[in-house]
Amino acid sequence: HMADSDIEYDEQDLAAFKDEATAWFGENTPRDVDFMLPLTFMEVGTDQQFNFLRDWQNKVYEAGYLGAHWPKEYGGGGLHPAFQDAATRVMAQMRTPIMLNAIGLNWTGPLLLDRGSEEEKQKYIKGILSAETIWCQGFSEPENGSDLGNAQTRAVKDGDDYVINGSKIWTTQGNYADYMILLARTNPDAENKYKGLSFFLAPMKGAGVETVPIKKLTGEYGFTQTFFTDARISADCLMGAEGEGWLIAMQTLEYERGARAGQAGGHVMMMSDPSDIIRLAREAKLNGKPAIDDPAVQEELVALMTEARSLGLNSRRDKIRPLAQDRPMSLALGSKLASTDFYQRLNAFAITLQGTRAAYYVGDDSAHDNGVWQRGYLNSFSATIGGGTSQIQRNIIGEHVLGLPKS
Amino acid sequence: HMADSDIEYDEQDLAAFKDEATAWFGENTPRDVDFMLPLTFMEVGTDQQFNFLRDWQNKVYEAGYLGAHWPKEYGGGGLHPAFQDAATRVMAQMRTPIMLNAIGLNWTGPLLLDRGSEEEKQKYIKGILSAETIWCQGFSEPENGSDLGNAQTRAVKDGDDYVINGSKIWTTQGNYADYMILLARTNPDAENKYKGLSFFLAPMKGAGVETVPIKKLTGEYGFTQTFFTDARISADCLMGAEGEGWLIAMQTLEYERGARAGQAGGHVMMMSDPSDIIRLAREAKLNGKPAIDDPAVQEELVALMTEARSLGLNSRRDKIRPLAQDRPMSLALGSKLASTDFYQRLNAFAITLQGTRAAYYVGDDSAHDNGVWQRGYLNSFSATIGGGTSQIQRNIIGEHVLGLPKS
Amino acid sequence: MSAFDNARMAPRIGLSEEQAQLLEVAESFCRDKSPIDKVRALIEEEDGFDAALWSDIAELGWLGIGVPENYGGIGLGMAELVPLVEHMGRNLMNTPFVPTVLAAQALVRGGSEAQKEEYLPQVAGGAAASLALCEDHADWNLENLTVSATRQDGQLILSGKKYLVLHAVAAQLVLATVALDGQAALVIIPANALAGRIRREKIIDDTQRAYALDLDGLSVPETALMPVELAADALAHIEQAGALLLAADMCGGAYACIDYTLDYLKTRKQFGKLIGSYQALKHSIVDAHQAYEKARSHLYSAAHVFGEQGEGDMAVHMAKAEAGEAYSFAADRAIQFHGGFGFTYDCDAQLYRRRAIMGCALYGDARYHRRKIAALMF
Amino acid sequence: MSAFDNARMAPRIGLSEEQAQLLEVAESFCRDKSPIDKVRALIEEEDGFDAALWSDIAELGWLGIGVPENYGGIGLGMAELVPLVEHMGRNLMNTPFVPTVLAAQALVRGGSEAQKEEYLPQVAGGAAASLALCEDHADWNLENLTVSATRQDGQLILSGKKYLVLHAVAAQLVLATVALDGQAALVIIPANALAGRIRREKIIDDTQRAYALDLDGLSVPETALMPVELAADALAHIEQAGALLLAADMCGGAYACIDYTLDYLKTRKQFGKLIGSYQALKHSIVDAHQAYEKARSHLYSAAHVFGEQGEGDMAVHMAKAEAGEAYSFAADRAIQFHGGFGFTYDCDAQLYRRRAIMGCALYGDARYHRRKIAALMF
Repeated sequence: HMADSDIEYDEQDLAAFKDEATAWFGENTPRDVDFMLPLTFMEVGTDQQFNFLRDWQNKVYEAGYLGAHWPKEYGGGGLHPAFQDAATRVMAQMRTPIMLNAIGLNWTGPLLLDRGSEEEKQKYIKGILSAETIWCQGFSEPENGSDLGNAQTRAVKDGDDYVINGSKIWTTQGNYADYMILLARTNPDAENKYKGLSFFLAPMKGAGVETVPIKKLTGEYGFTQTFFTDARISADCLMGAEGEGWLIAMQTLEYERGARAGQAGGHVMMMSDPSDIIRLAREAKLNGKPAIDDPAVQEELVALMTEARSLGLNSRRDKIRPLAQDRPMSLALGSKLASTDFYQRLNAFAITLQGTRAAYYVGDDSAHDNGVWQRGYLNSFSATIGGGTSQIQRNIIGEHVLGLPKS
Repeated sequence: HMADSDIEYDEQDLAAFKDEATAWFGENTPRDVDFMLPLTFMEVGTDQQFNFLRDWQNKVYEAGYLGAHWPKEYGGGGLHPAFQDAATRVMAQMRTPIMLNAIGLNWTGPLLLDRGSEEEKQKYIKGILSAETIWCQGFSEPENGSDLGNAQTRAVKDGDDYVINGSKIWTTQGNYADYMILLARTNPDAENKYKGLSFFLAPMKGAGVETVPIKKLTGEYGFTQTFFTDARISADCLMGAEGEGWLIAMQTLEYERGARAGQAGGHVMMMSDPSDIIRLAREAKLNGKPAIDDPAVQEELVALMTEARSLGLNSRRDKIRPLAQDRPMSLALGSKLASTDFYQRLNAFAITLQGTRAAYYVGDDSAHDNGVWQRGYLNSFSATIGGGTSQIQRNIIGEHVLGLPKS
Repeated sequence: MSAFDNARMAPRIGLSEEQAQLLEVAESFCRDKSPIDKVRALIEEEDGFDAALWSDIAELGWLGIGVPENYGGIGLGMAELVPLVEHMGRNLMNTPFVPTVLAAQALVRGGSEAQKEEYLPQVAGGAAASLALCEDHADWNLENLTVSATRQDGQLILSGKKYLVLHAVAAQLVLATVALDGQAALVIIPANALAGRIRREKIIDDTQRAYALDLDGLSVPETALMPVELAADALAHIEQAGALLLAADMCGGAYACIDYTLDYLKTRKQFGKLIGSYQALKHSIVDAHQAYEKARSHLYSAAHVFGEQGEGDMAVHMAKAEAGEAYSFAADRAIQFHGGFGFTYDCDAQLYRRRAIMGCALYGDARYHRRKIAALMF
Repeated sequence: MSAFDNARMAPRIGLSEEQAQLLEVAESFCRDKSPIDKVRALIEEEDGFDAALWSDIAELGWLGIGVPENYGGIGLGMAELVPLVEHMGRNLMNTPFVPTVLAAQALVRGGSEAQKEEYLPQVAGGAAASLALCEDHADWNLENLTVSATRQDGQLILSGKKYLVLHAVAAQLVLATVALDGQAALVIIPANALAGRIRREKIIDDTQRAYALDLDGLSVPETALMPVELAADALAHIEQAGALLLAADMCGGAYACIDYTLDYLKTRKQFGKLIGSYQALKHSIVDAHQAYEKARSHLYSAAHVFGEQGEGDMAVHMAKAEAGEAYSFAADRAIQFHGGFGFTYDCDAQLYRRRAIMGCALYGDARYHRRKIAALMF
């Protein structure tokens, strides 16, 4: 469906493209913004942040550095994936602001391109890239945090509509979203809980849809709970056939886990660069000396840098067949656990380098780096809990990679 | 049954007794033995070790420092428990050789005194104290390491005898023992697996009983597997009634876990004194300097000393009601997990202080402390695996102390 | 050698009758007076504590526990304060209690006769007080001072800023550490002198209140200076006393947050099973519980031998290190094990976790105290 | 700065065609030639290895991989040795391979033209060799030398003892480090000169063989001295090469012992359930597996950039540190998770655990290598 990654492309074109991108971002990346920019798409808590990022994504798209490898006919750039990869790498290296429309760019978009109807592609792809239409995700429910297959939100066929009732939680940007990819139960009597589920591209602005912002443990916002009360959506919103919901949802999660390619590119999370903690260790004082002079601190810093390097090495090794075949899927399925636990450990350790100033939080003049470490630590739980907790990840690896019996 | 610990005793008598004990052990503790003495009763691997320890226990008993609080009529000293405690503390402080007949002194003895018949007490108690009759334990079976209740060894009533068939494993001193406390199945059709079990005081020297020494991961011996092939034992060997086996076995384990008092005293294991590792850290060199000069080593050493102190403090706190009532049994049931994991960690860390000499093992001139740390580390698994693995211990604490549902 | 002795010496623990009584009283008092909804309501309040509760505490005489009888106190010691603060920690109770009793300790050990006669009865009677120790360098060493005082015709002119002064706005007097002629000293600053010099700080623990004090150019009479020859001993005492009470608060918090998590593990179902039946959660909460029990043993041992040469310091260092790690681990897992709910502000797990971070930041964290132990041992 | 750059620089990893081919060959060769019953049988043998297997290895040309073509080798590098040693580690295979190829590396980097021409073809052709580096001080720093050599009319008279010389009895030449005129130097000692000077050591790893050499009064011709001006570079190279190969052996061992434990977790039942279904075991073996994957990525990254200034050293330090910790953790849990059987000598878990301890003791453990990284980074 998209520029075949096996076809040839001109290395010189790619180099030129990369130089242009570097120049463009050098020129256009917003400098000294006077409010805290979200580090991830799950931290968009104010209109100011939302509007800023929406404009930024649109600008990047217009410049041709987002969806550069998506088909031209739907609004993409029609280039070889290597070009988007190059642009994405430039953004990461220059630490430019994140792309706002994460669910659209990384989940809905590739899903539609892989298995959407022609109409669906025509209707949605461009808006996803331009951030004109914001997408959110409706899988988890309050009572079934980890047990997606048990979703209870009902969708009842009624003439040309489905009537939706129920509640979804952890909807990122739910209060801004135009559409939700919704996992709902169309047949409560199906032979098993999975076969009763269907997948919808559901409008959020209609009647009977209410979103309530959730206050995060950081004290900030970024998620909503979404309530459906007799919300009517057109039957056209059904993706695939009734009963295919679980199948489609699982494919969607593969995009999230990076087990499937096709994402629009650009980074939607800005992991704090591991070298930031070394800078902190040089600035922060422990017992009157720079923390980095402490051998025990050095040992943990080295362990962290080693860990950080292994994350990158694992994903590169995964592409070297002879080094990745002993246990297929091991490196791919292990990456979420490794990276999210690492990020939590990194931030927790950073706090212990700050002496009495560990007590400060975002917004205090005395806080190191304006409290980004304290806040980053608390936010790190979104990754160790969301998208399958670290405990669930260990089950997945134990059962699907190591072949152990189910718990 | 024994000197009531609530009755009064003369503090001066106690002080005098303690002085005498200190003097006696000062005089009689064997010095510079020219072979390696077992540090625990599970490490008696040679006749030389066995005979030495049997004589030593007998000598301590004759001197009145073992079973000092057990009833006079059965061979004990008839004193208040405080006296035996004092003697035991002296032995520990002076690090005298261990008491050999551990199963007899700590399991069978108290069990018989608590619920044995008059005949049984008359017949067995004195021999336990004098080490004349050695006892071993027959609970675990090869196929049911952690699942004692599932014991399959059969005991079939036949006239005035029971006929035993089956196999027991982890029999300490099995090749030396005169008697085994044996958990066997008398009724395979009982309403549940527990009710089918009975408890026997079974002679080991009869026909049909064969013991095969087990080579431990240390390369040494100390346990046997015991095979019963149509072994006939008199029906008098049955303790309590048929079907009470599980009940009696559980009570027996309470003596082991220290949840019940009444043990004969004296130490049956010699934990390496935590301060030994500090001596090692002073002697061993890391990168040309004493290991103890390394701040990271210091930090771990301090953590270990802190842990060591907490073990002692926990058991003392357990006796201070207001400080031990939030979660009854917590400190008692938690002590095995805490102490065995600590001991493993201590030995493992000690190995890392030795530079290239970590590579040596018992018997090499270049080994630190003749390899006691390497050997101690390997042996430490007997405690984290035996008597309920650390994983089982966590279940016990989680379910019985914290009230969590069964796994 | 010393290490050798320390290891051989059986560590001591005990509980005085007064401790036992206070433990019982504190348990019910703190539970009744500080239910979680009240804790959350106080988060929204500017001062963050309940004045009525404060006078209850004063009436119970708890503020005089560490104050000698001849200065209007009850004449007990730090050991008796531990059970109180432990239960305040269990219930996330927040009042100026800890800074006030620590200020009292500073006066007892470092004040002149006149100062003790003037201030101790006030404090024992219910006047809140606080200590201004922390500085921009973030160092836990109380003798590392950049804030200074200079004599000027009968006055002391101060310069510099102090940070993390707990409940400074509620305090009727603040004792600040300053460098005077290159020596550590303590000066007593009355509330009125601080008008316009106090800034509320944004701290990680929403249940507590801390303030920055701008002392630049502030002048106090020389009579406000506490005897310089007593300062070193007073500071050493404050460091130990502060660490002990923070350890008590954190031990209490560790217990409460394990308890809070257990409730969830026993009622929340996933995949049709109570999540507490999964060993991944069960075994790790057991580890948290074991660490808590360990920390609590060290806490009451430290209370028991507090003030003893060598042994006392060692015990306090261990208690603070263990309590900080036990609380941090328990609260970290508490957030994780509450799953999605744990990521919300509505879940109490984050309140405990934030308080644990605060507790480690005050009077030294585990690494700091282990270094102190190493210095004593090796 | 350097840390900053190192963190920013995307770490590199790659696999040459030769590596890929050798990986494939080694996998089946080592599996076929070193089944566990053979490993256990060799434990009982005095020399601990199979001479026939040794000549097979020689015939495969593996001993010449790191030797330049003009000296009878194949002219590849350390990177190509890694897959071989990794699979030897997976199968607990024990031969003089590692000491021999490391001795060859020492000759390549530190030998005179004449010495290279004399010895390298022998080694490449199947002559076992070894290095005598360790001394009583147990230090990993190869330049810390108490064993010394003094010149005496055309001869070098040695004094002192060397330890942990792998397969010394099988070696036809031993390269020993000595202090000469206060400088580190290497001398080549032929097997015959060592008669009566070799004592087999009791080491923790029963699958390997190490010996102590008494060099007191041993005299060798000055021609046995390797050029002193090359010694420092050669030693630095040996330290890196040794750490890399030990990391490979330990990575392989970690994989094998996880695999061995998985078999047990999938077949052993307790309380009516396969024990692998209990999260306490499942999650902790997953952690061991994750640590192994991490270590393996570092291993092949280190092989890929071996010898590069800065980056190369850093990668080797990381690989050795991670492999040592991964192997130690996996084997420790392997014993524990095998329960009662794990406590017997019959269970292979202890073989892996002992080899892990040995592997950490040679060429530096995790703490040592992290210190080296810190020195490079900070």
